[in-house]
Amino acid sequence: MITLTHFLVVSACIFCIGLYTVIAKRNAIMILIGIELMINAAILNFVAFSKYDKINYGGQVFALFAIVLAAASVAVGLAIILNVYRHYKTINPDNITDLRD
Amino acid sequence: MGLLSLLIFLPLLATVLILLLPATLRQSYKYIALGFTVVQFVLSGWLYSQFDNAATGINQANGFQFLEQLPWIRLDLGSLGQLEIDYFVGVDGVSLPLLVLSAFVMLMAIGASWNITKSTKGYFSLLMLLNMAVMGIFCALDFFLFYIFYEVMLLPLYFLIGIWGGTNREYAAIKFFIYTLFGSVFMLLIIVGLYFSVVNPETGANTFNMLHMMNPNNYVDGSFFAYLNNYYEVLGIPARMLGFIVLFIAFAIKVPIVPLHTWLPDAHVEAPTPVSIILAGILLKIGGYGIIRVCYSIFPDAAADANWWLGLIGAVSILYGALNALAQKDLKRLIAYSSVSHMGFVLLGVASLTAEGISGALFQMISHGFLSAALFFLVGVIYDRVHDRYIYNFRGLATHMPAYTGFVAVAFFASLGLPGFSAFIGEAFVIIGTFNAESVGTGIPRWMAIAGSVGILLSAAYLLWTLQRMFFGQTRFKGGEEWATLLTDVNTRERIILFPTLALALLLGVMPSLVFDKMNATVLNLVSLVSQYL
Amino acid sequence: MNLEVFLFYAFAVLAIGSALLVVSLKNTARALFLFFITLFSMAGLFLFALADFVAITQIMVYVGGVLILMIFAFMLSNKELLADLQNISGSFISLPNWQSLLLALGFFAVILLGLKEWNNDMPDWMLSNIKSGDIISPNDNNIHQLGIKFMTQYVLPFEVISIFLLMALIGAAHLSRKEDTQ
Amino acid sequence: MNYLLNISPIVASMLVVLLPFLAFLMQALLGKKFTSGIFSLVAIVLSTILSGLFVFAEVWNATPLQADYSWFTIGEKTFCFGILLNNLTVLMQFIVCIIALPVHIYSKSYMKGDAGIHRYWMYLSLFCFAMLGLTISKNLLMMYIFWELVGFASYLLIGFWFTKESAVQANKKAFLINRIGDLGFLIGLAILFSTFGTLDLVEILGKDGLLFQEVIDHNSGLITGAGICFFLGAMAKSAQFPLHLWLPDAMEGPTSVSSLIHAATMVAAGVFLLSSIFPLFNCTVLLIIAIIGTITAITAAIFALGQYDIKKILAFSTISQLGYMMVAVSIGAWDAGMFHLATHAFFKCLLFLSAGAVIHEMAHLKAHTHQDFDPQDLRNMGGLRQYMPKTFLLMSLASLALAGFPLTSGFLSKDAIVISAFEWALQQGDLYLVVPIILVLVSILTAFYIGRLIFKAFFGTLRVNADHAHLHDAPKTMLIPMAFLGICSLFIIFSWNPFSYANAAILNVLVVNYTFPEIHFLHTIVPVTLTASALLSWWIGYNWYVKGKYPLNASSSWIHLAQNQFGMNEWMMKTFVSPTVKLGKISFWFDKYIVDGLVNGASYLIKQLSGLITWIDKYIVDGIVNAVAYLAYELGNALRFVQNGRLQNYLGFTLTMVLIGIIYLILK
Repeated sequence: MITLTHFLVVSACIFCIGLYTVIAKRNAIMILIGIELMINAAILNFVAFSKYDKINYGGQVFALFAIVLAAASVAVGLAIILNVYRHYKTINPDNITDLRD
Repeated sequence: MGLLSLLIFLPLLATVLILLLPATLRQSYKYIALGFTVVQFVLSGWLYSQFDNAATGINQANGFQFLEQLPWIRLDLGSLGQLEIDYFVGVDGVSLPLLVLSAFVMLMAIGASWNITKSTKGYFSLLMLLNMAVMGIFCALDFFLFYIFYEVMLLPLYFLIGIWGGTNREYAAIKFFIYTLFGSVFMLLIIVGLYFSVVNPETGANTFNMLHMMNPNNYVDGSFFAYLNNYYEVLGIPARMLGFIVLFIAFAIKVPIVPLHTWLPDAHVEAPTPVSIILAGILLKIGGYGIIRVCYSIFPDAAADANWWLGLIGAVSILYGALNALAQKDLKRLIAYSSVSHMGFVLLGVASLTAEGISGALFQMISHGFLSAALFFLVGVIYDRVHDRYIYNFRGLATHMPAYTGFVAVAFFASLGLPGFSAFIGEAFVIIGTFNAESVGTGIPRWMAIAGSVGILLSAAYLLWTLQRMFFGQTRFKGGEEWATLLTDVNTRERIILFPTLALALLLGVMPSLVFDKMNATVLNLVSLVSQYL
Repeated sequence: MNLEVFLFYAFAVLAIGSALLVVSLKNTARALFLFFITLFSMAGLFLFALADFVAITQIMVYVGGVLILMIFAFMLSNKELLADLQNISGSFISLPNWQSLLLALGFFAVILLGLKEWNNDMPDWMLSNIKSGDIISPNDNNIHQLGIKFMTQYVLPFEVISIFLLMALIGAAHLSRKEDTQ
Repeated sequence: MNYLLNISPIVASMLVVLLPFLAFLMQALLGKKFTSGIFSLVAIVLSTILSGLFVFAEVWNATPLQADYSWFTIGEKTFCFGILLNNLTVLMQFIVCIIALPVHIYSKSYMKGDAGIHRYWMYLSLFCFAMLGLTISKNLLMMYIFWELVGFASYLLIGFWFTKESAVQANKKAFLINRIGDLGFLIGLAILFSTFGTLDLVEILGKDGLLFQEVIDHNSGLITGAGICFFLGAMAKSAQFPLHLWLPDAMEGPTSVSSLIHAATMVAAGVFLLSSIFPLFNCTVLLIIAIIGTITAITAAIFALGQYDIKKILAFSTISQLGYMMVAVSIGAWDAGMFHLATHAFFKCLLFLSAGAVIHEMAHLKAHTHQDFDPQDLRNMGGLRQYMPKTFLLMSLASLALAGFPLTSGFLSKDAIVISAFEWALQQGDLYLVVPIILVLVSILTAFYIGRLIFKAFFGTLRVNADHAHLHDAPKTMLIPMAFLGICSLFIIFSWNPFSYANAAILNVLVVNYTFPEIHFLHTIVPVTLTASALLSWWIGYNWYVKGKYPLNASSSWIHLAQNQFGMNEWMMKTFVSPTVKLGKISFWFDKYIVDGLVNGASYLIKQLSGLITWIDKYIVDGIVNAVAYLAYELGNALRFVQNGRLQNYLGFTLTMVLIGIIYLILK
């Protein structure tokens, strides 16, 4: 029997991996991937909970929205990364420290 | 709005006017000040003429005239009761002559400020503010109001000395300020103590009304300053005596008495001429006035106990001031010390607790008021011309400036107590009254009168010596020919100021009744108030 | 253990495993392809949650859209970027950054803890839905229902998201266009 | 006209006082432009006429008059302008007028051409006003006022030539010494006021005055004190030893002034005062007066012997004669004192005016011949008899009167004093005889020194080179007043009997009950002795000074001592003036360094304390604050690496915080 908890644990794993990727990776594209992982973990949660909501289908609807958003964000994110590279000649976020004090 | 309020607040109006006028009209400031002061003087003359000589003043409201009483601050303080501060003004025989004197001296001071050029706006507005405060002090019958005027007076003086003064002006201004503040701060404590000890018999609330403070029945039994059941002591001094001493010191600094006089020579020497005139002519009188109005009237029992010491201080001031004056080489400082000496007579006369002594003391205040003002003005005359007042730098001024010498001689002889001038009446009656004190039994020994008379001798000595050194002999100046051209004789403006002053000294010397008539009833009332505790 | 459970675990392991590899690999190109596998297995997991349409969309949008976009962006970028991204030097797997790892594990622990707590206390709506039987069953026509919902209940968010998507695409296009030579 | 003639003595006496005051005012207002002094002259003429016809003639030997005009009230006591006209006061007033009139006339030519002539007339009128007012004051306070005013006028006149250093020193000295006396007077007033509650002479001394009611012990210390105080006043004014020092110096003033003020009137005011309040004195005070008077008489006579300045001789002579009057008052014969005052006024005034004439001529001579010599020095004179015979005559007459030669007024009055003194002393006891004996001695000395003056000035030959044409008698305006005074120096004015003072009008009208019996043989012996000894001393003087048989060494130290008054001036200077000035300096030092030092020390202490507080504030209180701030800074600096601009780090921190927050929520 596959319970809700199964989904949630998997989602937690994926989320934490995404989290790690976002923080640890020294590569803008990998950070983008980390974000996508986290979004996916979230979508998984939506979908898993959606099973208990036949009336509104809220989970699935918003899962779809989230997917669309993720797609959009990737598109924009990539565009930004390209621009950043064009500007700084690097996509290692460690080297882009304009926000430093 | 009563006459007194008008008298007090007219100068404030002048201040406002002066402050509002643009700087392009700066020539008009002195005319505004002069105009307002003239109005004030006329007003005080009107008060003088309308004054009822029979009113007894001192401790009864119906003895005062031109009374105005308005509730000013009413605050419910909860458990502390109702705060009751009145705008309460009135005059009696003690304050009326001083009021007229103040208006007159102010007029002189404005005249003496005619050539001030340094930021006239500030100068004249401060002068007018001072004028208001002084008038207020002499009229106030509510202790809180009195205190406010007393403090307001300090501020303009501080700036007037500190900005328009001589080379060492900051030192003098601060010294003056701290000295006076030292006294008045402790005075505030006593005021508060009195406030909590006295109730208004009509409302039952605590009050700052001085007249209520003078009535023993208004004191709460067992309160800090109560007459009855008062066991409070501070450092072994009974509370009422302490109150008297503290108030006395506050005013004695103003008089000034001898150990507390050192602000005076500095302040006088550094202050510009008009401020010296005001200092000597009015400020010192506030001290004497306060001792009579506050110390003696509110603490008659303590005054009766302490008057031996007061007399001693007076006698010491007379001799000490005179001896110091003898040693001076700076003319202005000499006159400043002579003020100390002459004001000693006031203290001695007041301490004598005889009608003659107190009247003499009051008369001496009036007389010293314009005589010392005239003397400072005269010093100002040569100082204006050559910026020097060192006695040995001048010689034989009599041939060079005959009219000036005439004025100086008259002023000198008037203030050394030549009969026919006002100072004589004051000093003679102080001495007669003091001498009489032993017969009346007020505790002032006769030798104090004799000491006082030695002071008269010394005052003749230093003034005549100065006259001889500076004015007689062959003309010789330190500055040579340059000074000779600078030292022109007194001009019309100076004559206009000096002549009435000295004429007044003569008039009062010949007709002392002009002043005595106004104050007799009041003085007798004061004597009877205090002498019941002897 | 039936097939269903086995498949679930298989997908789960595949998803987690490939995700871990994505993280650990140094070569961005490889990581991208491994990410492809993760997304696929996620789609598989969606099926087990009875969300067939979402699973399809996942594959279509992510695999067919996002990933292709990434790869294309990767492939089409200039040489220097490529070299940078490849970054073949060094070891095959990058050593985990311990602070980040700690943080991630911390979050994981917290989430697990939350899960544990949550199991004892499910929200009311779920309990009532379970009670009234309003639970999606494998036989339900999800797509039909979703279509109705999109056009009725969620029409406003749907429109907003469409415009948003349009804006994002225009923005992306704008950002990534070649800079004007001054 | 009738109306004018009917003015009452009171009004007339007021006018007598006020006319000179009016003149003073006019002269003061008109100032420099008006040099003729006509106001003063007219005023004094009118005053003299009024005083003589309407006051003296009416009141003399008649009922005393008095009037009071309320002046001012102090407390419950009212003081009045009071006028008291009795024999004593009208006599004094008349004397003052009758002396002042010739002096005014004399001044007109004597002071002619002086740059400050307008001031001269002004001061002179002021003096007349004050002196005349003094004479008729009923209230002692008023008398005191006039008393000081005459001193003031005298101050002004002594220092008339104020560019002369010695003159201004002299007038200062005169005023200050007079001030000492004034203070005595003032304290006396205070004593009387506290004893009787009034200063009205009539109330105190009148027929049943307060003094004679049994309320006051006449011998109490207070009354003695009052007596001594009043005498102190009189001592200063009348130049009694040792307060006489100012009078010789006062000769710096114009000679006419000396004659009026410092010989005839003002200096006699002390005697007048003592006479008016005579009942106040008890035995103790009278004895003191007698002693002082005697000492004054003898010392001044001795000092007069050693002087060379013609005016100083006369000044010391005045002092000596005032001592006579004081003795007269002290023995109770104040009428004799007043008599001597009257006679002395005339002949001493004449002496001064004559001396003035001589000095005038000598000064002219000096100016003409361009020689440098002191025109007042006897040593430069001699033989003036030939050039100024009228002056010589008048001066000799006055000298005879001074020496008490028969047929002169001085004979009468001096005899009255000396004889009364003998009678008094014989009654009192042996030791008291010292007083009359000294008086006789003084009389001989007087004759000698005045003889010396006459012989040195008028006999022999002139000791400076003289252009003889320039020495002549004084002009008429000067001579006439002198002649008038000369006539007044004769016996006939005062008594029809030239040899007995018993018939003198003044003594007969001023009724005084002597406490001692009359001893008849003295009335013959004393005048004869005095006259004989005077003649003897003149014979000696003539031999010494005219014949040139001078037996003494001119530079003998005794003469020097007499000349500079036994060094009294210096001694006084050293004992009183310098210590006072030094005391002043010490007290100023004390004030500057101790009293003000305490104030400044207090302010220094407070400054130091505030410095300490500032240090504590800066390094401890503020130190803590700074330490906190420093800590925060260092902490911030330490945490600064957080702000490294790396997005991931930011994110990491954020998440860490979120995690910590969640953990906190869980644990809570």
